[in-house]
Amino acid sequence: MAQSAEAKEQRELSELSSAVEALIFVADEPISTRLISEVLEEEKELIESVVEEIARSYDERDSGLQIRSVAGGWQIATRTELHEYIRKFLKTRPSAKLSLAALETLAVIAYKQPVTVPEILEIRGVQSASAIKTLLEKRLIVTKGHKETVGRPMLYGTSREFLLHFGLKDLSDLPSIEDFEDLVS
Amino acid sequence: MAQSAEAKEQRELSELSSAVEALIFVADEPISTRLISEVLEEEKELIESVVEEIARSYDERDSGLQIRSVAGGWQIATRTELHEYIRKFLKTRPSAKLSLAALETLAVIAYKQPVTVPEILEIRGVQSASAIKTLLEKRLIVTKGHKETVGRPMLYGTSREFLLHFGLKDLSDLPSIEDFEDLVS
Amino acid sequence: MQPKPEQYSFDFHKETAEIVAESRDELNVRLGEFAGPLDLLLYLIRQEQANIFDIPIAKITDEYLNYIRLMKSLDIAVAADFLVMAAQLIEIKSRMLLPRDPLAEAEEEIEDPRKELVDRLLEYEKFKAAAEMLYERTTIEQAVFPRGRIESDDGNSEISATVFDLLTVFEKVLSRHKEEVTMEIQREEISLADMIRKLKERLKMIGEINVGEFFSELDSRRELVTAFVAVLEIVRVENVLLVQRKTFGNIFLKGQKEG
Repeated sequence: MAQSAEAKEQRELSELSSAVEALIFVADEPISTRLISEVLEEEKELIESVVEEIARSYDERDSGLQIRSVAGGWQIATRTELHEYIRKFLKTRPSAKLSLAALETLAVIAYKQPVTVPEILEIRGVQSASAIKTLLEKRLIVTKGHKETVGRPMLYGTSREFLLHFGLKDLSDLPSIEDFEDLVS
Repeated sequence: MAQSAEAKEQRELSELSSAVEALIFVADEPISTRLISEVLEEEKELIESVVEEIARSYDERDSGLQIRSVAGGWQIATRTELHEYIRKFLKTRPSAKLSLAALETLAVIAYKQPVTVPEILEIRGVQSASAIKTLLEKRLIVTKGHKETVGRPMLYGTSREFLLHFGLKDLSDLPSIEDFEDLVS
Repeated sequence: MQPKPEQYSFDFHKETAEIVAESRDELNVRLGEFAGPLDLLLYLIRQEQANIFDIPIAKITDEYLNYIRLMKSLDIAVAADFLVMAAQLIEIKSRMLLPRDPLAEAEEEIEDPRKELVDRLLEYEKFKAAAEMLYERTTIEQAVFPRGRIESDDGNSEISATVFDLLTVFEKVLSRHKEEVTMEIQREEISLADMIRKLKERLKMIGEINVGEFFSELDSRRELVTAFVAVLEIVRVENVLLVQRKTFGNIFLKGQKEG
């Protein structure tokens, strides 16, 4: 009896694991632990450990795929070291990267958000208008309301797209800005 | 010596297997053995056996996914027995996403609220009935009583959900065109 | 005013800038790669192998000004921000040359005129390093691919919009609306006299006009009203008949033979 109950639990865990894997695969964007737990009606903690177990099994069996945590959710994606084969097949080239000005502006926004245009100017020492426009168009940044000072300037912050684009779990995944001090001088 | 050659072969086989799995994964359509063998520059027979090996490993580890042979090619898909979970997920998929028509209608409502259907028609120049229905269903807009004119048409405005979704504190947080004036130039 | 195009790829690992270049074009590109005056200053300081906490301000200022002159001689638009920095450098340089106040206490700490600039450079350099980190992350991210399309993706060609999208879409709708309105106004400028003239010219050319078809060529209500009045007027004043050959059939305007 006890054995069969255990067997049942075992079976259920493996079914749960299959369902979790299938949901991560089907979702067209990173899917959060919360959403998986809602759909499968299971505790978030359990889901979390199941996902981690699946991710580990991907690593162990030398899969071409990986389960990664990005933009607050889970995603199945190919492994970096296979990019040449995939590019060859998809016939794509790495897409145009952001300009230095845009990257600097984005770095300031990422670390200082919510931040206004004059504040960005203060740090970069140069107008950033066209960089901000590019970043808005690429949806890497979003407006975050107005700052309650003279002129009510627009506030900017990073978007979910930003996390996706740079493969970050969340904003706390960014290295601390103070860590870059060591590199200076 | 012999052992190291064998180890090398082993490594290569596992890399080949990863690459095959990754290619099947990124392909939009079922990918044929021939195409895989062309991209990876390997014999078709070898690719065939590698794919079969991968498919077997999916089955053995109770994965939520399977490798299927369909329409003359290989495809990764979820297991049929999980379709209920998947259907449930697809239904709850938080559709923050909007068609262009719905987005246009939402923009007009956001900036002109409270506003009636004829007024939206006047501005957009196209019927917006189905877009309004979608927006009501997604709870991005709500009715705001009747306008006291002929026919007492319904007035629409944005909802609390709308503010949450776009990360706005209140409606005064909505940017105006003046806010982006500096960016245009 | 922006001296650099926004969308070209940039290699952080390449030496950022070199004044010596083979051709004018090459020089142009390299000069344009400075993200701003602070970036240029950092580069010059590094070139001099100077300590950032003890910048040889006279030398750096001269080199900075040389750079600006070079950019101008090559017709590269020098952003105002570069000129602002030039003025600041000159100001610091002159303050450094001022003799110390002999009445001041020897021990009294006098703030170094360079301090503010150094603080800005240090702060800026952190973000420059952060930008480099972002750049490296993109390189890694571009090597990771999501799955291909599957069936359940179908019918999901929708946009996840931001507030910026909301505004730009609204602006687009408004300008489309404005265009329509102006077009309408232009068309509506046709007067009753013009409309009558138009009808008469066409009658002269083709003998008879299908009134229904003529009306359907018109777009606005006001134009329709004008045309309707014009038809009535032409029948009343001119030698023209309205003809309907059968009940509910087409109505024609028909010119009559003189006399």
